[in-house]
Amino acid sequence: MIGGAQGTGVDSSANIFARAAAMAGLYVFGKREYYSNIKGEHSYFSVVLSESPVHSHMDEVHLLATFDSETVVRHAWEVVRGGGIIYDSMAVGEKISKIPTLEKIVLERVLSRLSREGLGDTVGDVLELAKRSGVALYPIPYMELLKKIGEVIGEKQLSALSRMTNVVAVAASFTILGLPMSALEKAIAQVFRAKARVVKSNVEAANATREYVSRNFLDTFPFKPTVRPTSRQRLFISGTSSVALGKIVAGCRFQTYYPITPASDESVYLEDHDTFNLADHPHIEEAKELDGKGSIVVVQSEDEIAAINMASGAALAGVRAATATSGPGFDLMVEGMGFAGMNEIPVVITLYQRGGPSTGLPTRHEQGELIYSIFGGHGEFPRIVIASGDIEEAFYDTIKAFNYAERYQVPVVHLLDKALANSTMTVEIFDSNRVNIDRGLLHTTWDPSKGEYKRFAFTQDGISPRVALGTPNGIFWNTGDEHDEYGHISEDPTIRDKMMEKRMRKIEVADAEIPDSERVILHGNPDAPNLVLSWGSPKGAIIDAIDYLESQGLHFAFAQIKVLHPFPTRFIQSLLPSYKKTICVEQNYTGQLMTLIRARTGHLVDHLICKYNGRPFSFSELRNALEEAVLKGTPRIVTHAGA
Amino acid sequence: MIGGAQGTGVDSSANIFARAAAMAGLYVFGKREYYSNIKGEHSYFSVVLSESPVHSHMDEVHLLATFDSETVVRHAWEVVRGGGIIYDSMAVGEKISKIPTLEKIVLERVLSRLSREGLGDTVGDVLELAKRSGVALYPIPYMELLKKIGEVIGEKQLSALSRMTNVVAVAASFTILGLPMSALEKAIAQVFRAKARVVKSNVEAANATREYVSRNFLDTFPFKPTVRPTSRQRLFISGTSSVALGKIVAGCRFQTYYPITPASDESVYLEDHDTFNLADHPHIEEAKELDGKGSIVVVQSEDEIAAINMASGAALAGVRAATATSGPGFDLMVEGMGFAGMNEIPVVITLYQRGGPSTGLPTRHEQGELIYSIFGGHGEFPRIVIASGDIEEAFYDTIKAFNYAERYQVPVVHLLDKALANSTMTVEIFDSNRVNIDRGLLHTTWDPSKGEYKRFAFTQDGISPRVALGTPNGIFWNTGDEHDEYGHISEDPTIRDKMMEKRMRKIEVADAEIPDSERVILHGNPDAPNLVLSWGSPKGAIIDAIDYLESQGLHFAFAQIKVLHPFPTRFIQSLLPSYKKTICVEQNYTGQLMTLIRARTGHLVDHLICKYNGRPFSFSELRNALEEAVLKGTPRIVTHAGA
Amino acid sequence: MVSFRTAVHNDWCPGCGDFGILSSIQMALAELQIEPSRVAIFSGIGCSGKTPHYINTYGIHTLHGRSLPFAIGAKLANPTLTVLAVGGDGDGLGIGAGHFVNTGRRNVDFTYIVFDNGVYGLTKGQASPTLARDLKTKSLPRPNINDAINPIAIAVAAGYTFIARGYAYDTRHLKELIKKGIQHKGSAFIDVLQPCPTYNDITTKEWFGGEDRIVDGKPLPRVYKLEDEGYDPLVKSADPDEASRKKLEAIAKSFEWGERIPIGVFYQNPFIPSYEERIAARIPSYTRSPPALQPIADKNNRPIASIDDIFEEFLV
Amino acid sequence: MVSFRTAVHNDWCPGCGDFGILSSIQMALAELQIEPSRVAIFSGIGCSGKTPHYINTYGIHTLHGRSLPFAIGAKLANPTLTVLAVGGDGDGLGIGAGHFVNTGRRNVDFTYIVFDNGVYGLTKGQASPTLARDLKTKSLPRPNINDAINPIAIAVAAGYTFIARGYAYDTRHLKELIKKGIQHKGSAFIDVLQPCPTYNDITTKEWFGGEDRIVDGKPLPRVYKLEDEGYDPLVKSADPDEASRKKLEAIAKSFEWGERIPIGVFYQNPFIPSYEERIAARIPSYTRSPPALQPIADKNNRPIASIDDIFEEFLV
Ligand SMILES: Cc1ncc(C[n+]2csc(CCOP(=O)(O)OP(=O)(O)O)c2C)c(N)n1
Ligand SMILES: Cc1ncc(C[n+]2csc(CCOP(=O)(O)OP(=O)(O)O)c2C)c(N)n1
Ligand code: SF4
Ligand code: SF4
Ligand SMILES: [Mg+2]
Ligand SMILES: [Mg+2]
Repeated sequence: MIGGAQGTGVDSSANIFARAAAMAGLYVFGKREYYSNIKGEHSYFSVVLSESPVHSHMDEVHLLATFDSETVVRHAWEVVRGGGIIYDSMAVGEKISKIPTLEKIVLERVLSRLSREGLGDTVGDVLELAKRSGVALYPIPYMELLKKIGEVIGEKQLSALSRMTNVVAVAASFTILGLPMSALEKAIAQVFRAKARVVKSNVEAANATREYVSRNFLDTFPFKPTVRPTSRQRLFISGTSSVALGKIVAGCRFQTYYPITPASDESVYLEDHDTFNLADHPHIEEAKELDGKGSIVVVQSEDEIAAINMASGAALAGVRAATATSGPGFDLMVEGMGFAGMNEIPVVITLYQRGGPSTGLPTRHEQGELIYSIFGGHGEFPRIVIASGDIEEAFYDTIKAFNYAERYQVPVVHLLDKALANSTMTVEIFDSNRVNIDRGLLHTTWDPSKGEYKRFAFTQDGISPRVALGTPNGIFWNTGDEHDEYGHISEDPTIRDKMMEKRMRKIEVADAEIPDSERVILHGNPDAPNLVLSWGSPKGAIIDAIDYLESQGLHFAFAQIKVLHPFPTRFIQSLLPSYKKTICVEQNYTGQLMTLIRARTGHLVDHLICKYNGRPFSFSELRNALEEAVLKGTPRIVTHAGA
Repeated sequence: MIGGAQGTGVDSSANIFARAAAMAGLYVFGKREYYSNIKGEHSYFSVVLSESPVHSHMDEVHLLATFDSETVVRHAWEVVRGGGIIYDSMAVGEKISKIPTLEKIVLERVLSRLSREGLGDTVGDVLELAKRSGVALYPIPYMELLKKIGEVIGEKQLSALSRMTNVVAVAASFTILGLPMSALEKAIAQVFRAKARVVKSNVEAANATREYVSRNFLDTFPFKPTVRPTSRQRLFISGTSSVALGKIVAGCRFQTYYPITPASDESVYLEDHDTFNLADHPHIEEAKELDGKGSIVVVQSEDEIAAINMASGAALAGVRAATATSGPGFDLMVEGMGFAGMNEIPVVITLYQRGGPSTGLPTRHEQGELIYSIFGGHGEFPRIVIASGDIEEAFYDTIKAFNYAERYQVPVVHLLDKALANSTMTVEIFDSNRVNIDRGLLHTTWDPSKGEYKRFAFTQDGISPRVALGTPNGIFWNTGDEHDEYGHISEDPTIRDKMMEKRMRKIEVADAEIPDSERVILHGNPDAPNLVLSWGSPKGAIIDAIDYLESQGLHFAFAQIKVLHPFPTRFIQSLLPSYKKTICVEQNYTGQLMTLIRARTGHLVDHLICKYNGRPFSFSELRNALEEAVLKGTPRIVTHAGA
Repeated sequence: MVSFRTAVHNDWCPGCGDFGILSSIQMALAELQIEPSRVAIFSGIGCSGKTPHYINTYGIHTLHGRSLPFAIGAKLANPTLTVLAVGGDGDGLGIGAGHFVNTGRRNVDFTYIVFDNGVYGLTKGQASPTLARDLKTKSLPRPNINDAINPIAIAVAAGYTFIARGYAYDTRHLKELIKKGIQHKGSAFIDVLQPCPTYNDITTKEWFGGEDRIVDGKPLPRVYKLEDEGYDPLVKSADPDEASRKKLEAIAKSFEWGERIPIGVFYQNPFIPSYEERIAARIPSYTRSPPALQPIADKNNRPIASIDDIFEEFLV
Repeated sequence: MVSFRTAVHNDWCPGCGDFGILSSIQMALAELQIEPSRVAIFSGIGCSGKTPHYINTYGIHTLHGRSLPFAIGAKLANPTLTVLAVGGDGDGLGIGAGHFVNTGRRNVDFTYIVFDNGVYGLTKGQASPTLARDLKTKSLPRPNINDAINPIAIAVAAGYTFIARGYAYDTRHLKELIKKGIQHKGSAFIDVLQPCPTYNDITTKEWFGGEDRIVDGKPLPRVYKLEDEGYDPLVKSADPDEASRKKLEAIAKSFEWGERIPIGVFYQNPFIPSYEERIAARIPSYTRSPPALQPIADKNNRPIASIDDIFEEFLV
């Protein structure tokens, strides 16, 4: 774990560290916690390194790298026996009460604990306590060391030097963990691409640190990962970038957004990559004409109402269009989503859930919009709601979202969340050959000899041929009012019935067409007596936990529901009776999936493991909670881990 | 039934007719249908008269009063054998295809039916067909008759005379129905209050018409109601006015709105009655100070976002505040509702449901927002959702809405719908003595010796003492972010857990405190084998239908669910097993109450009777549908009545 | 000439000013000889919102107050279309005011026509944002409590580059304004004085026409044409000071109301790059290959975007 | 003097202009000797939105873009309160622009202070509606694609009756503006130039202070005070023509930017009745007995409103 004040480089040092570990051949999972603040509040990264694939973070900290006193005070308690803490040796005398960003409640907790142990009220006392419980201390005189490095690289300005504190902490960690410095150098080179000077001085700093650490501390750290170099490259990528890449591959060429945490990272990334290459297929004439360049227009709108409606306007013009937002923004989009539903406009809403209600915990995690995304918006209209379980899925699901949208001519809500958005993970390189583009009944021309064009022609399956604005002979109308086949307002009760049925039939068709295997992924031990049901980002921690519990003799199957609407009712209904105990795992207060399962199947899931303190499930707490559910039979387990 | 083009007085003639019938001692139910249009499109009123209380309209028309050809063409088909049609004798020659406002689909239907019967294509042919099926024709030469009347009252201007066509039609109906002209005169006097001249000429016109009708037609109409004069007065009132009066009595002193059909009638009514008397209780000092006058400030806002948030701002200042809207406006309010939930602001949202989705059928009926009003808004926060079944309930429920809001410090959604809003009905005079005002923990002063004021103080039941902005020693903060007891932002996970639990506990407390008798009303035959479950305005048609079916040997109990959230789970769960067949009746496509019952109890209701063509359930179709459900066992019955 | 009529029954009230605006739009499109399928008209909700159904082009009758975002989305996705937005004063300047203001910042090449009747027509005549304070139309129970906003001045402050006012009953003049608006490269805003005979008995056709002031036996109209008085709305250089001067003149003119009401072009600045041009400065291929016209899959329905080089930054 | 400080930890970035605005508000309230519990401050979401937590008055930190409706609701419910609204430029002029414009129509007696930093601070520095086109702050990957709107001119066109601009680092001047705004009977709008050292490296403290233009060894500030140049913002009669002239002067001044940037009061019109006065004209008891101060129940919790006479119209 790496922590420090926001704006002091916690992010970039964690990034270098994790990337370097991945380059060394390890699997890496990184989780980021930060305040709704720009500078000064505490932020931290927890990075899990493993020889085998890893999908979640854990509560136990093995090595804590700190730059500031606050991080020591907040996190020293989480370090396990045998673990270590890297810290600034100059700061041990600081009084804890002088840390301005420490909430009163945290301060009181810490001081009372120290006094219970007969200790004082400084940072050093916290470290002392850690030491007493078997934690190794690695004091580093950051400033002194940096000054020495400055002499080597010819840099005297303190501000420039202190910007390298990060690298010192990372290099110290690398040394203690026994990881190869070559990987660290490679990571530094990648992160500071195009800034050769910065690369050079950071590498120098890293080497000096290694030397210092090797010289001053015994090499006894017990939790060293085994590095098995591999030639296969992977991606180390965050959720927002993964979705952004998915959009480019999916052919999304128009994205709107209004800034909001944690969604806007995706849009800003797309803005930054708004032109890209087209594959050099010899048979794509068009690609050549475009000099092999594709592009996406990203528009920052004045609010989320404009964002959804601009995207719909663009979709009417025939482009694959999307918008990305979080809870408060989604509230403002539901009216527009209803219009898209009514007018059968394929538009994708990428919804990054975060702590609610209201402004809530803007930079923290929650899965609070499951039922809302299915039932939000007045009246009844078809839509599809899908949720991704991890960063890799997020890429492929993004493409599916557009395919569903165009095939069924409906708005699609793609549910993600803060944990997934801001985590980083090593994943297999995305394979565009695994995906296809399904544009449904989109016609690029309309032959009038086939008859007059009717945008909302009544058809067997409710899906009507679609053309883009500007198509010759294709003139149509849209209206939020009920309408006839041309799209003109109609209040006739018979037309109303037929149109309503036409629209709703599309969801029945989707329900019939989308295979169960695409809607529910079964993980774990299929013959287990216990079934975990979940959706979205808890997937990683569940997989890691049941994997671990399997080795402890507790067996779980795990149904990850990916298409939440239309709900895979028949499949889940047939699945549930085969298990002795069923357990919903989700990050909200009311158990929304549990409610949805009951609404759709009538079945009351036996146990709910839930969490709503804004921090994602860790491997550790799910391990414990699942055990408790099965062994003690606790019906509702609320977990509380995370700082 | 009375019909004609919008803007030609259909409304006022129906109003006079219904009122006059009520004044004659009959129970009256009136239902209004109109297009989303200002002038020219077809609109009609169906009025049911009865010697005993009546709660719904029926499909069968006994007497059709028309001013224009369109009404004849659209509605002649609905008149039963023995019934009658009043029409303009000058219009019989008109070609049906010349009626500009008749939709193509309707025109085709009519023409093909006429040609099947070997008839021509004029209005006269429609009448001929009616006559063939035993309908009496009452041709009236409107213009001629009016001119004669003009001579009597000394009015020559045709435009002024033609404004009296309404009264002629009403008087003709009254004569045919054998109702006392004295009641009609009284009704005319009430409706045209303050315009003595208008009253006089309308009364003259009525009398001349009666004479003409008596002279020209045989008195053989078989469906004459028996009039039993009563001294007990009742109210003849619409849903929107009933809610408006409820707000005045409830002490709502601040209402915001943005124009929208059918909600704004309520706000415009309140604007028009923004000062009112205070009761002359000797012990109300304050009332005297105010010269016995109370007032409500009604603000027309720039949009619905402003409407909800202004209302919340006002509620923070300590006043009972509300806003009224319909589907599209509610979409724009969900973010604000979440803020109210998060900050425990008591605010009432009066939601008039109408045909959706999107702009939908703005002037037509639907119950499309049940699940949405419970789950709308991102994240999870407490709220209460109630629904009124008829115009009388709407008054009392409005007061309850404010009591719930202040007692539990939550937003309350009061669900109504277009059918209820625009219907008129005879009801018992509202009795303010039956209601009380519960302001919950609202403190008008704060004694600092009781300790520092904390707006969100943790308490056993989650409800904290509340003060209004401006209270000495009561300073507090609000934020949409998660917060501590003072209302300051907090991201601490422990505080988060406690605050979330505090808020959600309030709903558990409401669930425990609000008695089942207030949440579910049982009607019908309690020992019946069949149970109807419904919510909102279908109540009337259900009561009339099961009443009728009871006499036919089919027995039904009927559970009307009034508090939809917190759902009366225990009660419904205990109720359901006692019945052989359970039937949900509601006006939407998906069966939202059915889904909700399943989500809450796991129970799958056996039958769904639903309707989504924009017209409310009639007594007639529910009678048939309930019979079909029970006798044939049809699981899903969609009904289609209404023009 | 191509006809832009449809067979849809028009249900506006007799005498409504909307008819004049409708036919002006139809005439403008016809005279510009734009192929109907190359045009898309977006509207909001209100009596005015029904306009697209009566015009034989792509017609998107959107949500209340939201015509601008839809129109902008479509135009940016396919800038080869001719895009118009139409809607009521309540729609555009009440609930839609946020979009109205922020649209000025972009200068997307489209034309926005506001049907300015002082009331919320379709919801039965409540006061709209352009109704002056203390006026009591026949639809209001009390005199209007809000001040009117000044749409022309707001448009100037927001950054529209073509700003005009038309009069619904002078269709020939209005048609010309609409043609100019369409031909202008950038966001054109046309405020149209539109009598609503059903609810607004104050700013009526008769009032605009001056039928209450008979001079020499003839009414003295309140409405007059800016161009008839030599008013020059055109900015002629890229000098921002010139633009500022012209803006002030436009705003000064916008304050005239009551006895004399100017119509015509108030302000036009051809020197502000359109949003499309600004995008093209970022994305060189935009003009040739805008979003809606880009291929995204090959014949086997495989995606054709290649992200291999983007992977570079993520490879470990 | 009463202190308006709270013990809440302030987490704005070091050097942020917000600190100056915060202390100006605190000083203004203290100097006006308003009792803290008689004040309610509403804010939107953004760095600026956190302001109320740092002030010891009723503090309502509302939703993004919605401070105005909340503030207006509270003020109209209890007009005896002193009501302020504060928030960012994105908050007030981006997502909140519709409320901003329509609030001008009402002239509710309250004061609205916009923290104008050219960026969306709390979401990491995207361009806000007041950032000029083509500027590239350090937080933007590309130069800003939108034109800036002119908040002063929009406020004039929308109908605000007190319009001023302050500078976050001239707290003494800003404090006076805020006092004047609070004392003005009607809607006061104060646009405050607020450097954001973290994301906006263009309109910085140094730039406003003219540190790039040294004259006689001293920086030549860009910011200057209108009052120092004899500018008179005050409308002195109820004559609408006078108001129009003053409005034009204010707008003309608002066009000054770059080398010379005026701060101070641009426009003030005391002759427009406040919304509270307009309500009182409809409801005579409003002033004595506004909504929040009316009794609604007797001691037995029975409603005290009597609707018997309203029943008249419904009795049958
Ligand atoms: C979100 C939302 N709120 C309210 C309405 C109801 N509504 C329909 S038309 C209308 C007003 C129309 O007034 P205006 O925009 O001036 O158009 P006009 O009818 O005068 O042409 C309103 C408020 C709606 N459709 N959607
Ligand atoms: C509806 C909604 N959309 C988006 C956001 C995310 N958001 C939080 S702060 C902010 C921008 C703040 O910028 P500004 O108003 O200029 O304030 P500053 O931080 O610059 O003071 C945004 C967009 C939100 N909270 N709510
Ligand atoms: S209500 Fe007014 S604006 Fe609407 S159609 Fe009638 S006249 Fe025209
Ligand atoms: S990001 Fe800018 S506006 Fe926000 S606190 Fe930091 S300096 Fe101030
Ligand atoms: Mg209008
Ligand atoms: Mg800002």
